[in-house]
Amino acid sequence: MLDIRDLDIYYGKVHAVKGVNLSVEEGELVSILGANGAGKTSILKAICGITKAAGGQIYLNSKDILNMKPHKLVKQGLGYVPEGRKIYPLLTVKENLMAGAYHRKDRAGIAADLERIYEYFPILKTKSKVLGGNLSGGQQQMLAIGRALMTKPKFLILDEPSMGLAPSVVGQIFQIIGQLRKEGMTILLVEQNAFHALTISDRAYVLETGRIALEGSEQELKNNNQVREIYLGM
Amino acid sequence: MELLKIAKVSREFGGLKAIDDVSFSVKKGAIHGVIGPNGSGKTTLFNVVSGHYKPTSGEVWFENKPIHKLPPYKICRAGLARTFQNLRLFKQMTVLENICAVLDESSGVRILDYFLFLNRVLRIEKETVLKAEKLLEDFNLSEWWNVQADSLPYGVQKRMEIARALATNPKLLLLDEPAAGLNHTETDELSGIIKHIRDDLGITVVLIEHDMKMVMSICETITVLNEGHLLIEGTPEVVSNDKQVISAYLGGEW
Amino acid sequence: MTLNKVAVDKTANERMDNQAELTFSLNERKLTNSKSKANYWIAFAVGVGLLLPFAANTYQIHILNLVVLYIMLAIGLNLTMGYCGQLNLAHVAFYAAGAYTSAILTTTYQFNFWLALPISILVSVFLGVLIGLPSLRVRTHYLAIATLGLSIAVNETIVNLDTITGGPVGITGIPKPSFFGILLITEYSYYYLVFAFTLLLFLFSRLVVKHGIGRSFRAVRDDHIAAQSLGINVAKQQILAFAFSGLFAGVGGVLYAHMLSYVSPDTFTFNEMMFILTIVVIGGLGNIYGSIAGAVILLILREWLLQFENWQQVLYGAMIVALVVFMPGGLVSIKSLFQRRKKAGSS
Amino acid sequence: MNGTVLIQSLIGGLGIGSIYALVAIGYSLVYRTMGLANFAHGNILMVGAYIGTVFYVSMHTNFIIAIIISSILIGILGMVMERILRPLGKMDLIYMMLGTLGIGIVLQNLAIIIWGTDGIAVQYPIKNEPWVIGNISISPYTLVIICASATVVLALQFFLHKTKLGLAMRSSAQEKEMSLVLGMNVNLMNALTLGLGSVLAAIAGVMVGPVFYVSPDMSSSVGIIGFAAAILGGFGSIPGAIIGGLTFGVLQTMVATQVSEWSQVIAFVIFVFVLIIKPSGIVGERVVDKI
Repeated sequence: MLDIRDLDIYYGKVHAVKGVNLSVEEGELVSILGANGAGKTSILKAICGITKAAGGQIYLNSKDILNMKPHKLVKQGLGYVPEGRKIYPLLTVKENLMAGAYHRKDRAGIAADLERIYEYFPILKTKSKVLGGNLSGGQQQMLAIGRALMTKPKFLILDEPSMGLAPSVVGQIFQIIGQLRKEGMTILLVEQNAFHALTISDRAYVLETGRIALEGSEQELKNNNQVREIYLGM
Repeated sequence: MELLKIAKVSREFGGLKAIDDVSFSVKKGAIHGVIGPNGSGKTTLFNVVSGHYKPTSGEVWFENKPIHKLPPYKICRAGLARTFQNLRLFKQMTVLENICAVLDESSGVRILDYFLFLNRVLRIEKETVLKAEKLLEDFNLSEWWNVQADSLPYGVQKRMEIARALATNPKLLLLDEPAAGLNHTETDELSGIIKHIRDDLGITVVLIEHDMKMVMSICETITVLNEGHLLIEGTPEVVSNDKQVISAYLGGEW
Repeated sequence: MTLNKVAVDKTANERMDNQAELTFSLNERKLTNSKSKANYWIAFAVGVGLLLPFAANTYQIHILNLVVLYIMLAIGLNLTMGYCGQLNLAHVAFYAAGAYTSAILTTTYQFNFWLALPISILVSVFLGVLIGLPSLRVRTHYLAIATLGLSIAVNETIVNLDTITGGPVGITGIPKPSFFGILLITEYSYYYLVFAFTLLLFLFSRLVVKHGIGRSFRAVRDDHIAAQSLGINVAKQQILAFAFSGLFAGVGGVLYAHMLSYVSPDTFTFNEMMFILTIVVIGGLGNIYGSIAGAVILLILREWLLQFENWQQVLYGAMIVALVVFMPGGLVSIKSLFQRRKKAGSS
Repeated sequence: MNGTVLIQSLIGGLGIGSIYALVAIGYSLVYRTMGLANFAHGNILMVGAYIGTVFYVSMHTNFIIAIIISSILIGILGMVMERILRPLGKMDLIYMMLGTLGIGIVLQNLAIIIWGTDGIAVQYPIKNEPWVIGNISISPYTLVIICASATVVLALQFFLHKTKLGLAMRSSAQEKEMSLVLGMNVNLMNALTLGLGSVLAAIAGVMVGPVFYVSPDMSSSVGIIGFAAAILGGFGSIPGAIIGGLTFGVLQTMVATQVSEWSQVIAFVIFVFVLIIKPSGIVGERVVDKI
């Protein structure tokens, strides 16, 4: 479904991503792991068109999306939950969700999806008229995921959904991600919290200073000492 | 001996109590951890202690003097320095300038010296730079001395923020999530730095941290906050085995 | 981590000290090198500045006087705005305070110029501190409009106090100062007076920005919350920045009044404020050399545009837009501009 | 000040105040979206007033049609301005200030070249014989201004809160990158906002024409007070802009009936004192520095 070839990204003089190859099959949950500054977020931003890549190709459903304007990508079925959540602080919860449906025209479908998201996250329904900025961190993360789902994505990208959340909330968020995967969503997940991410992933890539250092299935990576030492801290 | 004493401190934001009647104290020479789930009021507590927020009620005592009515810069001059959760560097200044800007406060140059073009300005400048150099050396930052703060690697920025706080010559250092965003090697280095600050420089350290492994390994006492209340206080063993803490902090599934 | 090493024993500590000394002396060498180079350039510029009047006709010497005066005004504004980050739109009010105080003292009260000068400076510095007070409570746009509003209020006050200030007509017949018996009556001789004051204030600002005060200013500008928590008295620095604005503008105002022998409220308008601001921004915020370049270029530009008559102001506005859009870092960023272009071309 | 004068200046103040409110909303809208204090806003208002006046006075168009034509042209002007200033979007606010200022200078002097500096007197579009109730006389046109401004504000609020485009404009104002990823053309939204803010200025400019002269001086007088009103209420807030505008109008009119030549000075000094007491404006949320 997603196919990245020889991706190169520069920030000024810094070569942040160096010739990365990466693919995600339909229905898979793939994680990108790695320490801070390894280039994980850069890859996601390049997929979403926010960061311009210096070289390489990105195909989504065999369509070259590398030079597509970001505001046109959403129609390709790309849902994005950014690092730090980036919810709209001055819009209500409902307005935040409706903003996700901006590009859609099917009123009935939008209403149905809204209900579905309220089922996933009942707290969002009870707080539907509260300003996004007044939610707690965990609730904001749920809102960010809900907003991405409102775009009716075929392919969902999550950037550090556990960042800055208490462990109990992290568990809840990962449970929901796992559930989405079971319902057939294709997901690309970026995480520092390697243990949690690996538990729900089919496959994972481990990034080290802009290069892919390791790649494999959940089991392979969990049993690989190298990952353990550097990333799992066990 | 109690260095810092927090007595029945509360702070409200528009009716919402971010911290509610919290009391505890920090012993001189301790490494003291403050933990708790997100939104439990840890950073607010730090902001009250460092004077950025005034407490709605309650008092903060430092070296047996009340400090909760002082402006932040006076609290700092009393010997209490801090770092921030989201780095707050002087972004457009070099590493050396960041440190010097802090050292200037105690350097003794008067405004009049500038008006009279006194050589004193240049002499003290030399002393200041020398002091800054030593501090940079101690924190392994010398190679970065002439780099603008916002173009430093993240780990170096964090280290520099700690060095800068130490330039105020504090008795107590408050660290707000020093390990956030660091990888494991960097976190281990950080633990070493914190121990160095306490053991060799004799500075008491209070830190807020999410990285439980680090907190448990370096702190002697830990205060747990939950929803603005103080939940429990004790040694890492006591805290990590407390049922209340486990259910409130770690969630049921752990 | 080196610091674990440091902690171990005394000899290690001593070694570190030696190392620190070493690095320092290295840095010191770098600094002194660039310092002496800069000193040569300044000496050269002063030499050129002293000789320029000999090559200027009566029209050019007038422009030259203005250039040097605006350099002083721009550096003063740059200290508050570029270094300390305070959006000060009242600089022109301090300018007016200096000019009017000296004008009133030397005409109505027959004061000697050299006596009126320090009093006028004190008045404008005092006004600077007064108008700077809101900066302790309000920031950014709020501070901009607060200082702008007070600046308008000062101008209207001058217009309304017509018994003292001459109202909208202004004050004429302001005497020329004399210097050790030499009456500085021509613009040629007056040039050296303006030049001397500008040079003095430039050297002062150079001392300030390179050392403690400058660093404290920039710390306040970059992050006032961090600055506070690190023991910097932010309020004091901000008021000091406004006092500097008052000082530079006050001296400028006095020199302006005696240069033209005439002051009126029309000089100290919003447009004038924006002209000085343009010099500072186009030259480069937080760079005193930029302010010098900005004053030279903008005054020459303004004179050159006169030939386009009605279209002069239109072109002037368009050029400001173009300069800000294409060269946002100011003139001092020209070097990095080329670098950026190259990068944009390569990617 | 006796009761009659009080009520009369109150109504007069609300009239001019609702003009200030429209101008202030324009400032606030643009600020919230682009983080931009638009120093050309006053000049835009002046050009809008001239365009409306040209159609109304010289070409004898209906007053409302004149407002609509002026709004459309000025709306386009606003969108063009966004395109010119776009590169400054990520810069420090001083650069944007200077950029807008430059555009303001261009507009100002183009207007002087085209229409001269004299100013044009504009007839009232309705019969403006004062209504006398007891001792109080009220100009009907003042009431027209108040009602028309209120209608414009209600329409604006409906647009921003009840339409999809309004939601997109508000979203883009808060999180640009995210809005892009959600399919919103953020640049277009910025352009629309600047256009919309300019339309409000044009409406205010044409409406105020019969009360003042239409002249190049309008820019600074109405422009700066509109900006101050936006700040007074709380920059970026629409209710704040309305409160700020009305307050400034009433304050100015009341002071002017007492000591006319000092009205500006007193208004600005009071304004600064309000800011010192409440640094983020009247309805602006108290800024608790996020640490």
